[in-house]
Amino acid sequence: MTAVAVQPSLGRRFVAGLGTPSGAVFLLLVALLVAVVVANPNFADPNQLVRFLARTAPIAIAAIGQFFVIVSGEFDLSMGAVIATQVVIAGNVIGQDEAMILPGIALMLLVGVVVGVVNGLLTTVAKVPSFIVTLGMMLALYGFVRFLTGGAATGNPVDSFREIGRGLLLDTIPYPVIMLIVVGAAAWALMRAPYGQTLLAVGDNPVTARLSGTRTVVVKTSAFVLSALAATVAGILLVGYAGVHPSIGQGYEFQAITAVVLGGAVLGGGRGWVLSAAAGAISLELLFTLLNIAGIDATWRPTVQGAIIIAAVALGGVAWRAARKPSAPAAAARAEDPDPAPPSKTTTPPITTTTGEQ
Amino acid sequence: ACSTDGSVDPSANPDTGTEQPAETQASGEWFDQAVYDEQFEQRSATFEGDPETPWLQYIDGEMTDTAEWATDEPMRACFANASISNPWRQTGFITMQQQAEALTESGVLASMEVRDAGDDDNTQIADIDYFISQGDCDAFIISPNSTAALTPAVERACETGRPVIVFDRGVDTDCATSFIHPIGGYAWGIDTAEFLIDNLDEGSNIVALRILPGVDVLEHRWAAAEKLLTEAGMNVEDHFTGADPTEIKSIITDALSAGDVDGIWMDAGDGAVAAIEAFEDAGAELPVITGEDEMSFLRAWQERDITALGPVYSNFQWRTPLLALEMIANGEPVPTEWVLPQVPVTEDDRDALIEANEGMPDGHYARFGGEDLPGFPDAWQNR
Amino acid sequence: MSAVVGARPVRRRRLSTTAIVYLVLVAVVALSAVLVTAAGKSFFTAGNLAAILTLMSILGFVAIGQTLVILAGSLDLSVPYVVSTASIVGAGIMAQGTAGILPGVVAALAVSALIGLANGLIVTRLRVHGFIATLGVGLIISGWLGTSFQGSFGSAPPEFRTIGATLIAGVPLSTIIMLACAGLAALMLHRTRLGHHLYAVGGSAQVARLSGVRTQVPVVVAHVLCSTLAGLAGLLLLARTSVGSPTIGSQGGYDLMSIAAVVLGGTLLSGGVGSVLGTIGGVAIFAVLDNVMSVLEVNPFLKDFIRGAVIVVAVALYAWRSIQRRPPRFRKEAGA
Amino acid sequence: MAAARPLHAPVLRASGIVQSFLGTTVLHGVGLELRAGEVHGLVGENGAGKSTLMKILAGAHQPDAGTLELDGEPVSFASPIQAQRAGIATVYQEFNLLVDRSIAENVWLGREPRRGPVVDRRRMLRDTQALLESIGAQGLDAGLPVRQLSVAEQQIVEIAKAVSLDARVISMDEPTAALADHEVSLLYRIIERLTERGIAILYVSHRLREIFDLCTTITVLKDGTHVGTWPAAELDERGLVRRMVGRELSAFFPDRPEGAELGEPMLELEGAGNGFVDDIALTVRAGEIVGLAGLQGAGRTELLSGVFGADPFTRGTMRLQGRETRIRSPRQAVRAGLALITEDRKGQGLSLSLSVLQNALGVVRAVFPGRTGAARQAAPERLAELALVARGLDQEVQFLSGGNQQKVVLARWLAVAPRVVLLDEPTRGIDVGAKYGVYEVMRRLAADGVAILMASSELPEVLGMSDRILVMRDGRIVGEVPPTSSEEDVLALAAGAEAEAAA
Ligand SMILES: Nc1ncnc2c1ncn2[C@@H]1O[C@H](COP(=O)(O)OP(=O)(O)OP(=O)(O)O)[C@@H](O)[C@H]1O
Ligand SMILES: Nc1ncnc2c1ncn2[C@@H]1O[C@H](COP(=O)(O)OP(=O)(O)OP(=O)(O)O)[C@@H](O)[C@H]1O
Ligand SMILES: [Mg+2]
Ligand SMILES: [Mg+2]
Repeated sequence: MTAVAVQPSLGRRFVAGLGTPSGAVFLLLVALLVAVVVANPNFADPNQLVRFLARTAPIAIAAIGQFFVIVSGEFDLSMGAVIATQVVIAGNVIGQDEAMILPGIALMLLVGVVVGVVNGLLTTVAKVPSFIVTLGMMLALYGFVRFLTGGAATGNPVDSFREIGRGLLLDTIPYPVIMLIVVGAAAWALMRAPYGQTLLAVGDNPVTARLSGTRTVVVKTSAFVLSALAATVAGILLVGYAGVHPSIGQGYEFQAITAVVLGGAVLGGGRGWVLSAAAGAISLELLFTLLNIAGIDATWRPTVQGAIIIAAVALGGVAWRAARKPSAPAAAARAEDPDPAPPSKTTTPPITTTTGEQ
Repeated sequence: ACSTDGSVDPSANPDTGTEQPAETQASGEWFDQAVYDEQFEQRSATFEGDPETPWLQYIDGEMTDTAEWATDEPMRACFANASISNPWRQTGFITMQQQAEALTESGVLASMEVRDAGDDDNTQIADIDYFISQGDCDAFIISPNSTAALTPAVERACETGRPVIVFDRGVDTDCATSFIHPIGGYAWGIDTAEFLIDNLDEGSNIVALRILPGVDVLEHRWAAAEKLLTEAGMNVEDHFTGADPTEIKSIITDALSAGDVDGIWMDAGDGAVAAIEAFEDAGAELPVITGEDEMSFLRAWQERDITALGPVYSNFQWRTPLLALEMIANGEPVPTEWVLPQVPVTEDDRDALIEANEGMPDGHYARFGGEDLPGFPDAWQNR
Repeated sequence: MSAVVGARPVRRRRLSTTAIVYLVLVAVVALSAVLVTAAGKSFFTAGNLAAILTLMSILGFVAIGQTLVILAGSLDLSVPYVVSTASIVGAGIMAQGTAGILPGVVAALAVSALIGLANGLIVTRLRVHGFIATLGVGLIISGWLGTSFQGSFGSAPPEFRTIGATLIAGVPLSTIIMLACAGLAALMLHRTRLGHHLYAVGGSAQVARLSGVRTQVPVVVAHVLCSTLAGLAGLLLLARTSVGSPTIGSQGGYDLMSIAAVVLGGTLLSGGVGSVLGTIGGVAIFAVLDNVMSVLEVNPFLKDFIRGAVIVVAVALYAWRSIQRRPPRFRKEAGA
Repeated sequence: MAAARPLHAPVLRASGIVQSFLGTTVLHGVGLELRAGEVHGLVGENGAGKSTLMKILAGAHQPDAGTLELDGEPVSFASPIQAQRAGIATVYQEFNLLVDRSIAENVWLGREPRRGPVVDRRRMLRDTQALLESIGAQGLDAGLPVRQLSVAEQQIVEIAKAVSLDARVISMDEPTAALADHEVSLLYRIIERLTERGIAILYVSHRLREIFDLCTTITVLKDGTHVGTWPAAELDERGLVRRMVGRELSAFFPDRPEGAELGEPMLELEGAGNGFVDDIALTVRAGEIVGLAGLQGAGRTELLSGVFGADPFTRGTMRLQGRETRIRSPRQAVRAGLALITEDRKGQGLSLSLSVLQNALGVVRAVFPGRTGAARQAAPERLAELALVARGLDQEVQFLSGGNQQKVVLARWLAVAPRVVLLDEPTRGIDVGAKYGVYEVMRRLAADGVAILMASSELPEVLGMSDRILVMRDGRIVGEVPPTSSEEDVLALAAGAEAEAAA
């Protein structure tokens, strides 16, 4: 006789899901979209929307990459430097030579893989905290690339390569949007696949994962590789969109982490939805657009961004703790709840324990 | 003699003399009528010296007597550089290194020790103090990271009694042997604003793309331009871009979605291509644009044949400090304030400049003035 | 009884991490001296040592504070903006002259402490991860700085500036103040309840709570002290530069550099283990490294590369030895 | 030791305590009275609410309803510190020690002695040393970091900490869970000293023998309700179990299957060893359950982790199903058909914030991703077979009680159909009913031809379940005894000559 309840219906799970921080970001996304459209009705034009999406694709893809690392319990601060590196490679290696496009892309992917593997192995095998590893990688990459190029990339790569970040499929849908959809779908599938679940398990408890036969070194390292590859894709899109410049990619790591956290993932690992990370990134861009439309000085932008992430994370935590309180009157009776549980490691609906007979 | 107070005679120090008691600046008020007027004049002033070597030209004025430093011995120069963190500085630094090499050949320089402060005031102060205390510098060259903060350190360098040459950005003291700089930011602002006003109708929409706030050299450019543009009845909105082309593109795209954009004003040229592309991607008519003598901008300008101007913050000024040292070694007087010419690139000389700089990377500056140095062109091409 | 507590193998006293940090420092100094001498210059001159010590002092202040915060299990990414804020506030008030020195110092430190309090309360009361909380607060302040101040602001009277330029027996006054702060911080950590509780909370907040420690207090205090120390760094920068600057903090990259120095000093990023003494060692390693790279005129871009590599390699070194291995019971490789 | 003492007035009285988590009430108006100098046993199945009640007394939880009285005065504790100040000390089920701090710092945490404004470190060390001596643990150096202590030593530090509070009431939540049988006697002596000082002890344990050895009064909880309180003398084991479980358990261990035949050797070790164990030779056959007995620290866990490749053997040979195999990582072990159920469920066995289903599929997904689909299909049924009690497959395992968590651990491993199962303390901290369930699973596996190697500190369990018993001491196997041996025989072997005197 089992006492295990059946899985709740899809609809109920959907509604329950929206209540979690990872689900709530989609509500935030919709709300911001509505606000932007109200403020600037032009924005509702599908053409505009799709262009906006194209513009946010690089950061959304970067956020997806960062998600894999964060959910495995680590940080990747080297993302922006990887993007900058790839941009420089695009300019210097591909340049104006169409024949170099494929070798160039291959080189960029290889560089991405190498960076990810080095980050991953230093974190897992050498046991250096990933914050430090990727900080070091960031310094080293920025320094090395600029050292090699004397700080200046040759120039924009050939236009046919830049089409990836600039062009439209059938004159309607920008390639970056397609790329975002493909990456998003792949990431979603990956998180549902055994690999993604194992990644979650490694983030939750690496010891358990190892004793379950998980190659934690391989799994975590591959998360770093995915992150570096996402940065590579973002770099390819950005160099297409905007051309070569040393400042491209700067700050992307913090932007991506912000997006992932806004998407309800928990720093420390084990929890979060990958598409929420992308939604977090898009929400952030929508917010900036809104500020712009509202005529707020761009210099205030960091302030708003700072306030938003603090509020989002705090509210996420509060919402979760409120859900844990038994019922309204009882909750009122102990306003001061010195709950020992760590802030936001947990995000599921309440449980009830049924008693089984033997 | 060094003066420590901030109230330096502004006319002696046009580009930076506006660093008045800083409280007034806090409000973002960068405009200074007197300096503006002076630079307005200097744009059409006559420059002493050979126009073939603009890096040696200067506007007639007070000279510093350098007889006390005359020497036949090669000099050990110590250069405290703010950074080489942007293409303009990189190009200039290459020119400077090439110049140093040439002067070493000719026996003027024994060595040039360089310290790079990595954009940090504190590091640069430490660098200067190190140069002073190690004591084996025959002359100091300083490219200050910021104006007010470096003033005390420059004063300490002056106190050693050796020649001190300050270039690019100034400091709030007139103790330096020579302060070398192009005419200045207001001149840039006047040139560009006049160009836009001449080429656009009243009431046109102009988007100004600015790198970042708070840098005097950049702020002066905009202060002058904004004044003229608004006076001429233009609709201007300005944005900070961090020089990031992604950001530039987004700003233009948003602006185009809200209405027409007729003109683009930039305080540096290296993002101009992204701005132009944003118009192309949106299928909008290309604007009248002011960029810089940066190669990517000049090339884009040539390719698309737009209406444009390339204002210049003369990159060749990086040669001048070392050449000033040569003059000092010879005991020749040097201009106390050495104002270099600053001639915008127009459609007329654009093509010639592009040809002269064939093979140079984007991020190179057309008026870099190093064509006669021994390493040309490899040193600039293979960075 | 003896079977319970007696059977354990003899516990070897191992070299402490701090000792290793200082060994690394000695090695770095020795190597630097050799390299500098090989380049035909001298390392152990008064001027050069003063340069290194000066370089240490600013990062030192920030890193001491960062140590406290990291030990308590949090993180502070807002320090660069606190540094700038303190320099702005101090310079604004001191612009009136000598009479403004004391009020300027007090106000700058008070504002810094308030920012720290905000950080601490967001971390403890709103239960936002220190990374996010201080990133957010840093962004908030940077927006304010960027909007309200452009270019330098205010000024420091000459009397105040002497702090930045005074040497006592060849040691910059700023370094002496920094070392005094380090001493006080170490004393606080090891000799006060607060210090013990700070370690406890960083080690395990749950354990600390169940032991009756008010877990929020050490975290808040650590954040307040960290910001106050960052404020001191800002004031010192004010003394050196003579004007307030809204970007002076971000110019130095004090957020990531201080964290790197703390970790280089052997403190665990996850909290609960480490020392101020180690951090000073870490800061010194950075300073010597930077100094020797400057003396050797290493390409500035290569400098960043080397810095990054050194951070990772050094921390890998500590991590390698601190992987907790139980002492083996059987050492021989052949079966008995 | 259970001799009746004169009853004093209650020191601490709890009544009508109601506590709920997440809308589920786990204590329904429970009451309890503690008297000075008594050892009060608190028993009940897993999830009955024992730990929760203790945490309420300790001020770690605030009850939704109910009152606490200390010496007849109503009190309420908003935090652990208030409870401690009031004289209630607690030794929690999970260790609450800072592993990177010294014993002394741990003992005095939150109340460091001061001289003037500074902490008096010397006095801290001296007092701790004296304290350790007073409870009979003179071998421990108060300055040692806790990380270097064995589990038993850590338990002593926990108790020292409680004693140092000068508490009038000390609650202990399964203090012996991590101790081997003979080490428990040290605890007995400590508890005796405490009761002599008039301290009331609330004692939670699943080991009924301890309850009868120590307690004067016994309170039984079941599903968060108070079943009753009796003088220990009025109860026997059978009766106590009936009150706990609500029915009579016919036997503690499932019967051995009649005339079952042992199969081929599945796991053979010869001269195997690493840094922690040496010269290990053993054989486990298909269908056989081999018990590993030994004192705390004898090296049983190390032996299992050596077999499983977590601490790979560096010498000797291992054969699996007759084929020589070298296992260098847990992954290889899993692929070779091994399973390891660890002694530390929360730290090593489960992903606590993942769901029941995610945990149940953890091993399959990690090692045989191709079989995930089938395993997912089979999961609900397998969990049902194990009689898992949970709200749903998407419930996070951290909210399950210990017994149910162990069932999820079993489900994880059964999903990959292992041929050799290594069990380390398979019933640590789980109640009699759940224990029986685990034993049944073991029997069923053996019947299916699985080889089982089980390390346990509970001698009755080893004797009751094993077909053969290997005894370890100091990292070596020192002998083999049949399941018909007495506990004393096993202990004598495990402890060597030294312990024989004690036994
Ligand atoms: N912090 C919590 N949040 C949610 N549920 C909890 C919490 N603590 C305990 N529970 C639930 O309360 C019930 C009682 O748990 P408790 O730990 O008191 O049982 P126990 O009698 O100590 O069991 P065991 O013998 O397994 O230790 C269990 O169902 C448990 O899942
Ligand atoms: N954290 C630790 N640090 C150092 N030595 C330890 C530690 N934990 C255990 N030991 C030592 O390692 C050896 C084996 O310990 P372990 O507790 O794993 O054995 P065991 O036989 O599995 O006992 P049990 O399963 O009852 O815990 C013992 O000598 C013990 O003292
Ligand atoms: Mg319990
Ligand atoms: Mg064990």
